Amino acid sequence: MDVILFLIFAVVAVVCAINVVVQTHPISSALSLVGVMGSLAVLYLLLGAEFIAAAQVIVYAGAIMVLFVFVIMLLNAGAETKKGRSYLIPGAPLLIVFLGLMAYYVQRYLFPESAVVRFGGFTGGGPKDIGNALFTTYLLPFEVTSILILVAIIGAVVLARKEIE
Amino acid sequence: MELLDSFIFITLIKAAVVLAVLLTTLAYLQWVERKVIAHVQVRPGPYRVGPHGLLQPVADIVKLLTKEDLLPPYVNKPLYLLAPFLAISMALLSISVIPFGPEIKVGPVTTWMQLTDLNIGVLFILAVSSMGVYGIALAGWASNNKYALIGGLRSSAQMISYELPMSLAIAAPLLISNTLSLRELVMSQAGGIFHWNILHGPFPQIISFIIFMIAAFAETNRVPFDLPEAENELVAGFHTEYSSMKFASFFMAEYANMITVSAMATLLFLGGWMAPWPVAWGANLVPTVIFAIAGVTALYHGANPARKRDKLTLPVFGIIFLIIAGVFLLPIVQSWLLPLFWFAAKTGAILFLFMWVRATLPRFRYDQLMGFTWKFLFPVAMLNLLVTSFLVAWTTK
Amino acid sequence: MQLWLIPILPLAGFLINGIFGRRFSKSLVNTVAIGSVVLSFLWVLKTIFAMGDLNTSIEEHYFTWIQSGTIDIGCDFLVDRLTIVMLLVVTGIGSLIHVYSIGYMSHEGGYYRFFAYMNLFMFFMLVLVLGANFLLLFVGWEGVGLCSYLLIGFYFDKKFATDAGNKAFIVNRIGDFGFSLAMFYIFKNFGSLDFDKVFHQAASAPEWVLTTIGLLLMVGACGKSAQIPLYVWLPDAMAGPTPVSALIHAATMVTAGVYMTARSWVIFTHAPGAMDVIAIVGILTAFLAATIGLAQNDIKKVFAYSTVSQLGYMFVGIGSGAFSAGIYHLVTHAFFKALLFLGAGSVIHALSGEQDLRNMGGLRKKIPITFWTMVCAWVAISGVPPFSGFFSKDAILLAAYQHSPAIYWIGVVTAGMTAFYVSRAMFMTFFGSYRGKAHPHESPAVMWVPLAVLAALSLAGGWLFPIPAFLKAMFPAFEEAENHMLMYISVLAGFGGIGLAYLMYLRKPGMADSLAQTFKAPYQLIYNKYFVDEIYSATVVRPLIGGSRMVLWKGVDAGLIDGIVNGVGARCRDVGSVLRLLQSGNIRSYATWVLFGSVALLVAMGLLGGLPR
Amino acid sequence: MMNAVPISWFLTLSAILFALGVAGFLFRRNIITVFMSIELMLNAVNLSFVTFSYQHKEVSGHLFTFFVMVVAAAEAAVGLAIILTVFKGRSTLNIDDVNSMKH
Repeated sequence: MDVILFLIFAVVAVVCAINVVVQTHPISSALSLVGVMGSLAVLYLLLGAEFIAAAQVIVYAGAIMVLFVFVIMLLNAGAETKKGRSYLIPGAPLLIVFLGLMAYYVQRYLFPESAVVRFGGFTGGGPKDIGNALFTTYLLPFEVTSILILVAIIGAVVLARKEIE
Repeated sequence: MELLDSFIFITLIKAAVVLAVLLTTLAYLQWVERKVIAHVQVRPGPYRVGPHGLLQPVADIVKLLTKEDLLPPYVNKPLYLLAPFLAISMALLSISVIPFGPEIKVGPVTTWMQLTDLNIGVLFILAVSSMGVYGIALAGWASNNKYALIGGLRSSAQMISYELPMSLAIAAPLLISNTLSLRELVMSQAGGIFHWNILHGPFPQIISFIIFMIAAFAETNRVPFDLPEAENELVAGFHTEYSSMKFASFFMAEYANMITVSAMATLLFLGGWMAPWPVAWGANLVPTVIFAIAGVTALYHGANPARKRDKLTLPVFGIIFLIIAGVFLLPIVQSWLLPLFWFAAKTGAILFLFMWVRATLPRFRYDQLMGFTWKFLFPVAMLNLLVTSFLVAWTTK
Repeated sequence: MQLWLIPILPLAGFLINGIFGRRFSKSLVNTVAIGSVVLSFLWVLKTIFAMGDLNTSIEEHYFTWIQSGTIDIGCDFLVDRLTIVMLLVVTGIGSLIHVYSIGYMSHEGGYYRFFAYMNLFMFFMLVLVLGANFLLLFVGWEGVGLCSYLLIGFYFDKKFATDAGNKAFIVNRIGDFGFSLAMFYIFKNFGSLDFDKVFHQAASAPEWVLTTIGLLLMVGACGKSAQIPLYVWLPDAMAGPTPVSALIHAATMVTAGVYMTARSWVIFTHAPGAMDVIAIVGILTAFLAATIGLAQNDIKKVFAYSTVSQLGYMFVGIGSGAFSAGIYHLVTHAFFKALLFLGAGSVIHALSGEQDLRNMGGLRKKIPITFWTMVCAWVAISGVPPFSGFFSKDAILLAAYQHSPAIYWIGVVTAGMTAFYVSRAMFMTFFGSYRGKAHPHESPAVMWVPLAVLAALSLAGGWLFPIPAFLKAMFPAFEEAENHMLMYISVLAGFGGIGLAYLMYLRKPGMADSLAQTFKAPYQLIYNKYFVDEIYSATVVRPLIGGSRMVLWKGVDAGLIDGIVNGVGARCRDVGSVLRLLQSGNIRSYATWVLFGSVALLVAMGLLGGLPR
Repeated sequence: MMNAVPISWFLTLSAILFALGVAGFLFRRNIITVFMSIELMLNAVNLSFVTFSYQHKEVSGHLFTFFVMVVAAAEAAVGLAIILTVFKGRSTLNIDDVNSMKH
């Protein structure tokens, strides 16, 4: 059951991710990315990360990607034009080597087959656990992050104001 | 027996029941709304199809299904088709975690009147409702029509903006109940009206409830926040280019969302299926009394010779109501019918509020709408959350 | 005891006036500034009464200021009899001068600024006096230096005022350098800077250590208290407003060096060599400054050199081992010199800014209150018995005689000269006929009331405040030999000076000029202050500037350092012109390089065995 | 058929998603798509974090993921504002045309 779930959503995620890369229109890419994020949310649930799964959907899919879609609509961006040099020649081989090495190392060295994931094998990812860790061990990063967000809001407002002038 | 006990089988049954009831409700909600608005405006409303227009929804569905399904040539086809599907599925998805009543025994099976209980149920609903934006935004964009696009943009901006005060308003009662599971949320409000979160100490969540309701109106694109479909500016907004069943999907999505937020308000603030006062004070008799009064009233009006058109229907209705009043007295069904009655009554009251507001209030201007949430609603919700958390921290040692 | 209130009140005054003063009315500024200082004075009185018999000292610890390794310095205040004397002088005379300033500064710009600085000065001076360790004393020491700089340069639109401020600041740095070294050395040897700990161990320390510390402290004291060779800043410091001259450059700040050496008496009594140096420096300063004072024509300059000379006296007292006599003279000097300065200020105020003695004269009738108060100061500084200056000067000279008769005799001559130049200034100001153009007018009551109070103190302060008896328990016993002969000689010297001045400036007005013609060379020498400024300029300042310009700037900086920096820059540019080709501004090419780098890292990880087996 | 998923599968999936994100970054020319590729890479890394968290039965990985999300939200706000400004100034979304600070 776990394996089936994993396979379904892994395949969905990979297909959507490939779609992100190959689609020429940004809005198709954006929707594919939402698909990736949705499948990842399910995989998070499988890994016992309930809160992160919900946050993934709310924050990533529900807020960040909506913002992307919004901007794409606002700019009425069309399909991209093919001009400038292509980086397929140096990029693709490097990428394949990169992926191959990563996969090889992961399989061969870091995590042998014996380490497995079962649904329910880890239950420490509920909102209570996250909250406890967030407001004790990670209090300082949390506060710093809120300042970062404040700065980002101000930055976005400033950037957006400029164009009104 | 083994089949009945299996988790999947029971869930399937429950899903089927809930879906059937929900879809019927959706169809009839439309009829109810037309009736309510008509009566507010002192006219009879749908009256021709069936007694008191009761078959009107059926006629509507038939009409929509048989209409030509127009596919404009200039649209972005995949997204154009995806949008209504997204809208309706996201709207229906949230129902799955809403509890309608307590644990009941139906024959040999003991089960909750809820499809499934997540311990992050509230977050789930927030997540799903935030995904609902896509349906509208994509519909607006894929239509390749300026009215639709503006409607879609307005809608997404509005929904993102109102999600913030809404989330903050939801967070406050959660602090009091100290859980994210909708089932436990209701359980924590047992014991009468003063244990409901709207009146519960240490800080009654009345402000929170009002903010939630205002945000809910905006989230569902209802009057007075229905700018995405303001017909005098934008024709029909994001669904200008949609017809037939796809148009109906958006319509159903809107009503399904209304039901969801009303149910959420009931669960979060109004104690879900809990009765407002103890059984000892006659809580179990309330539905009987209400239906009895309704039945008697119907009979009385039916006997009035001036109402010629209703001389058959009203007495029939009266008798049906009286029978229902009697059913509520049966001890076998009371255990599940009473919670269901309270849940439906509270949700229905809020739905009535939606319709009432639609019949009476004018529409906001767009900048007022945005200014209202960012400059007023959001700070107030923030303040309310702060006060609540301080008081909760104060009172819990 | 709440000792912290004493300095905090003026600090609060400074903050209030400094921040909001611009918007305040003058009367509000006055209320804040004077109120804070007077409250501080009252709190000092309250503290003294609360202390009872004053035989035990009080130390209050507020917080640990610096804690690093073995250094542990607290913010501690200490009150004993010595501190009480200083506190009374500082807050008492400070209050009077603040009141006086209302009148004197009433027509000046930057009114609030003046009072803010004065309050800040009071704060630092009180910290200096109250501090229970050398570092806290040093904080006050530097703070009063800062305020002195700010107030000398108060008229910052006049170049000579800012120059004088700079001069005071820079010359003081030399002294502070010595003081800092002394502190380092004290810490190195005693492991602490707290007075009680240091002095507790000092008695058993080797003599050469104490001598070194004593001499370094002496350098610090020389800077702050304007002793040879660092006295040159004080006469120039008269560029500031006259109340500043009275408060900072006569009564309080310049005596900080005396206070500091008296405070460190344990170190000095065990270092006779350092004591001798102090005595010699003191008497030389007293004598040389007095000679310069003979020929000055600026009324404030006369008193400035007089201050230097009197400070020299105090050091003679310290150096002779008569610490209480030095402090005694510090107190009486604070009375009469503050009075002289304030009186001079009153004269200057009356003449609308005229400071040259040659343009005064005959003011006795026109400004009688000023005249009579200044007469009190005159008799006090001249050592006329039984006024305050007589007692303290006599105590010092007696001690000096026991130490070394030579010092005594120079001191007597100096006393005569002191009487002479003060009399000269008095005669040229108040007697004879008026030679100026301005229309003199008497000062308002806010100015002459403080003058009157100070006059009373100058007259009676000597026997009203028997400082040596008061401080007897503080310092080692000093045998005051009763020697009436010596007393008569010094009194005689004083009267001689007055008489000579009377003869030269009132009886035969031409005599001074003819004498100056006759002894042209010595006259020019003292008129030009022994050319000390010029000598310093030629021997220290110019070589320093020249060296900096030629060696450090042209040679080291422009040649060596710029050469290296420019060379590095040029090479970087060469390398950069090659590497520039990589920076296309194209994000995707950067990304490709990053990817290349990560692949390289992964490969290296596999090859070099960074992976677990 | 086994009933549990090897952890290495999750990590391999993460690597694949990351590589696809890199590919998007390298091969696409639209600024918005490039930006979305970055988000894809961040998501891939998040998956790794959550997986590690499972492996060690420790909540820290979730926290890192949470912070990544928050920072990504901030980044999206500022980044999209920059994209808007760039587009207003140069009327192009092609990343190769945006190769100088001045315009």
